Amino acid sequence: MIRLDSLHVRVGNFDLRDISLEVPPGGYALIIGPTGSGKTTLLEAVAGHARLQAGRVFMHNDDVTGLPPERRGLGFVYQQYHLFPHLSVRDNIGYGIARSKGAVDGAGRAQRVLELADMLAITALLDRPVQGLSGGEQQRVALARALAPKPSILLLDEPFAAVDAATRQVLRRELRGLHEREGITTLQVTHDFDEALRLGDLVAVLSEGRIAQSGTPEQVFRYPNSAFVARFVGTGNVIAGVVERTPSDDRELAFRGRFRGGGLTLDVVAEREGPMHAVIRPEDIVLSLSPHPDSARNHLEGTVARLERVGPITLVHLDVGRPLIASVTTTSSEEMALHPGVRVVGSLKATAILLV
Amino acid sequence: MIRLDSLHVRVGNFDLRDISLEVPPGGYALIIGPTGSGKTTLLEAVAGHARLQAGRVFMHNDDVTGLPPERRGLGFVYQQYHLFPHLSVRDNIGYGIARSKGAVDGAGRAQRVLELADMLAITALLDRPVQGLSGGEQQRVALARALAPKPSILLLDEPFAAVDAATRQVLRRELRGLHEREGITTLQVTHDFDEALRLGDLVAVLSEGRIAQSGTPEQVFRYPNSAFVARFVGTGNVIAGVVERTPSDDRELAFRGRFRGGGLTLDVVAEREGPMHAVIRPEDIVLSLSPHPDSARNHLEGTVARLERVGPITLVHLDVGRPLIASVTTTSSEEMALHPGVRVVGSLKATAILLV
Amino acid sequence: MPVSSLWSRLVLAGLSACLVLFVVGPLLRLLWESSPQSLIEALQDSELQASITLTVLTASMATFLAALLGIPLAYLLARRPFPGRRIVQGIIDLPVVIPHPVAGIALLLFLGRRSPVGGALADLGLEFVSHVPGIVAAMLFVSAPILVSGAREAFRAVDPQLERVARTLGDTGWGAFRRVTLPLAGRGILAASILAWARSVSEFGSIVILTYNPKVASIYIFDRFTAFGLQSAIPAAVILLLVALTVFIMVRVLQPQERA
Amino acid sequence: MPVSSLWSRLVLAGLSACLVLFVVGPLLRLLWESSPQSLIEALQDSELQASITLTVLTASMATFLAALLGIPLAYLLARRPFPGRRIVQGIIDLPVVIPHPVAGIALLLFLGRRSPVGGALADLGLEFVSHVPGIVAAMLFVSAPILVSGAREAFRAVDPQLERVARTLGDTGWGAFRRVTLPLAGRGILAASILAWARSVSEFGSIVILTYNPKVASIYIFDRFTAFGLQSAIPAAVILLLVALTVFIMVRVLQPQERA
Repeated sequence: MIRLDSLHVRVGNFDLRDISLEVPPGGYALIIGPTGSGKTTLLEAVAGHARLQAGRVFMHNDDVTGLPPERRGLGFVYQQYHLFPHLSVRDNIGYGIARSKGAVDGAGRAQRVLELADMLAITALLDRPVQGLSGGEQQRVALARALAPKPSILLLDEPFAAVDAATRQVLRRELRGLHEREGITTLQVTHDFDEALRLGDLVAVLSEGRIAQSGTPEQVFRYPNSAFVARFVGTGNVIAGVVERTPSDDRELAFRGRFRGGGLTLDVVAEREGPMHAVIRPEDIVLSLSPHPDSARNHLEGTVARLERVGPITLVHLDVGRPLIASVTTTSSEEMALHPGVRVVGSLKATAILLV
Repeated sequence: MIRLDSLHVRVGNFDLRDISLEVPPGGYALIIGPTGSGKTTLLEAVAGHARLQAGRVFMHNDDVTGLPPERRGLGFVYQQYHLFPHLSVRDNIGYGIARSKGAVDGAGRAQRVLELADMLAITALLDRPVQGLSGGEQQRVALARALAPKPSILLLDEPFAAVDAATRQVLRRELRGLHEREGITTLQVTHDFDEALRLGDLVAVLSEGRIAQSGTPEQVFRYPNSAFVARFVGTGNVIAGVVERTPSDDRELAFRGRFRGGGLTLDVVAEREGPMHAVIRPEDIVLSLSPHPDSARNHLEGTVARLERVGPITLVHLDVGRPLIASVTTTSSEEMALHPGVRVVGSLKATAILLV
Repeated sequence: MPVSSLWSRLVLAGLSACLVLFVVGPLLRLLWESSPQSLIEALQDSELQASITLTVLTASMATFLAALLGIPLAYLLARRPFPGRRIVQGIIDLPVVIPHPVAGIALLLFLGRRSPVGGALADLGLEFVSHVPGIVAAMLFVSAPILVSGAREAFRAVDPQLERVARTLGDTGWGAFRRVTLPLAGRGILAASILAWARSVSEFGSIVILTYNPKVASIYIFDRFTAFGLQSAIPAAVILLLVALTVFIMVRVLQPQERA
Repeated sequence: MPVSSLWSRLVLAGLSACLVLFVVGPLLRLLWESSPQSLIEALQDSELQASITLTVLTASMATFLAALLGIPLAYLLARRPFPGRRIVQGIIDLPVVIPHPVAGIALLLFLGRRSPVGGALADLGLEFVSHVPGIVAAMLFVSAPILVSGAREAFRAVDPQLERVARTLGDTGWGAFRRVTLPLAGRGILAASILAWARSVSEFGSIVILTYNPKVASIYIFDRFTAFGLQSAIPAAVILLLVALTVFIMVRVLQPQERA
């Protein structure tokens, strides 16, 4: 378990403020945010490398705020791996074992190294120097090294940034499997929301040194609480505008209203009036070639500007006075013979429009 | 137009061999391949920075093989941008104009810089030094600088590698738009097949210094010609095995046969016998909760190992004796109440199995 | 921070402070010994004036030659892999480890009338031993490695890809060098030149053997010291120290801010 | 490659070759002047033997002190941002630009009996002027900057993140330094120490002022030269040159392979 309690960290003239977060025992949490949002600084604060201005860090209910990194019992995998260049793969992996609390003898150490090498499929590399290793191999060695002293907490700083896409997928799968087998509480940093969707139980979106939103990846993706989060996690179309109450419908907590913005007027269900952003997920827009009656409250007429096929899904870039992205299965796209210039109608339920 | 004719380039002890490729005028071609496959070396050979062991380079039907880079009339955007650190944004963009063939006067040069800055939305940065720019801003300046002398050919080396995912999407869209407006023949290098799917008219997959396959992104994705390409572009499940002819069906070019491998036996349509790989796209596997008769020839029983939700699609990791990935819409996944442990049947048409 | 590190920090800081004090102490002490009056008086001494003028001129000449020959070499060493590069690099760094009187003797043998090189040059009217060119030669010998290694590092600090970029933008190889690499390496090369100039001014051991007269400043100080004793050498020593300090501060200002 | 670049390459190579020949010529000439016999004879001269022994011992002592005080300072300069770091860095580099006789005079003033520091040390029985400790002090003054800057660069070349990694693996700060940073910086520090040792051996201008007798090798050579002329100084000069070359080759072998 990791609990961060109102952390405030200053590095140079960058501040990380009001960071509170709890990762349950055995949980897998991801911190995501754009470059410069303070993700790495946050990990370093958890590891004990960065000095806290305020706040406390708990691990398994122990307050470790004042402890140096070596007494926090955690493993840290750095973005650039940082293998020890003067040691072989074997000695890199074994480095932390000799210094771990339940001091292990030479045989026990060798045993643990072999066990990890086997688990991560790097047994053949053990006697190699670390210089010639590929990105994926280095990644595995760094992971084995961090896991060797059996830490109860694992910190990962963009562990897949330096490997190519194909290797990344394999490693991601392995890491998730490893996490489940070893039951380590894991905190990972990434700038890629896809990774959060695939890996995490819990995600916190960092923006300019503060947590903009946290929750399960699903929650954050479906119900972003701000235009920033919606854009960052790629929920879909984000339109700035104003919500007005429909005169006939009032006195209720949620009311039917009208959203005007980006050249569009949309029927919405709102909880308050005033300037807001409308977030529309591409898959909530139903496309048809001609207007026909259905239960959806909003019908947007426009033309197809461009098609973007991403595997089984096709993103349809619409021009409805402003750009709007809808998604359909590639099969439907082919059946409807969509191509640039075709006029279509996008239908959208009032309840599918998220106002933030 | 760019035409490469049997290039052979040697850098250190790495060889790039038999590279033949033609990008039509105004076309957008992508070279993809894993790290170390020689992508950057290929671009440098096209630019004239690398010495050729053999082969010829043509641009617009002119043989430029013997010309130095400055006389090839091309723009090159480097992976790390490499802006000139001693010049302002304005002078970086203007650098190439003064030296371009149709020598422009000072006013014409200033005009062109403004035009490009406007197009790429960096007018506000013109008088800034390049040091404080963000990755995305540097990317735009590098692009403007390369475009300023109006090259007829643009070379891009992983132009989106150093920016975060959100910026990458915006830049990708802009670059494609720019390409269409300016009609420049473009050759881009990437390690990300997604990028090829979104941007390219033509894609060439590079493996260990040779072109493993080239064609439209669709072709390569749907019909990879080898297990390497199938794995690299992420077509889907790749299974090694052996094809046998079904005794009853022979004397034809394509015959019904049987593929055995990875613990599975599949009905296939093959063109030859012997050791091959079966490539199965996740979306070609139809999942149902109980076996029921349909026209598909292959029915694989197994259990759901894990669900991986990627936006509107859910990848279902199956265990059918060996791991197999199927994809369904998230809606279907919810309707079927898929979760780890559920027993399912995957149906698969014989014609949907690609043998390579 | 753990408690133990406080103790280790004190030890580190203490040892370091000893060294800093040992370097700065003698210099402060020397400055302390002089008064503005004594410096002004010393500066009016025509012999000291002549020796300072001679030092400045010969050091400038040596630096010019070192730059003319050394900047091309530095560029080759930084950028072009050629056979024997490591050997050339080694040769050019050699003078740093050669005892100064040994360098003087070697130069005396090489440039003296009896050597083929020295003889040929003497026939052209260029005499080294006990002449001003001897001073320049000695200074060049000891200062060239400083200029070359500084300029080499300055060139290395410029990303070679930038020249390639310039070429795809229409520059020839020379144009790319002149408009990109040279401006970017300029400050570093200037700093290295100033350092080489200072090294020339500071040289003593080889000049004393090659050309005792006319006297450069360091020889003048040594001469005063041996002929008239410590006190009589102090004002000139302070003046030379001040020159060295000025140059040093200039170099520091020119050099790029250090990494943290 | 365009044709123009061939011409520019020739100019570059020609200028560079001049400088390389100017450095290597005098040294070859000096080696040429000696014969194995003359060297063996010279080595049997007890005075030369004594001066070489003295040189080796004092240079080793100076290097030991420079390492003891300088390695901690180098680590602080490379790794810990402390107030005034740039000034300390400047002070430690100063001796490079100070004319050697000026350094000698400054040390004489600082360590002489009449100065507070020198007086106090003399009362403890440590006399510098015209004594062996004076040689060590002069050598330390000129060689410490070389050791510090070499060791500083060696520390800088070690990624500081590696120490952080070691600490997350259970090492204390000192443990991480000892098991990671020191092994990785070791070769660079050793090379810097050897270079500092060579610089100590090469020193002449400040020692000649501080401690003429007993004579270190460079003073012995100078003494022979002034008293008996060039020929009589050559064998000792060759021996010292060979020592310098040996050291130099050792340093080259130790230093990490250069970047291309």
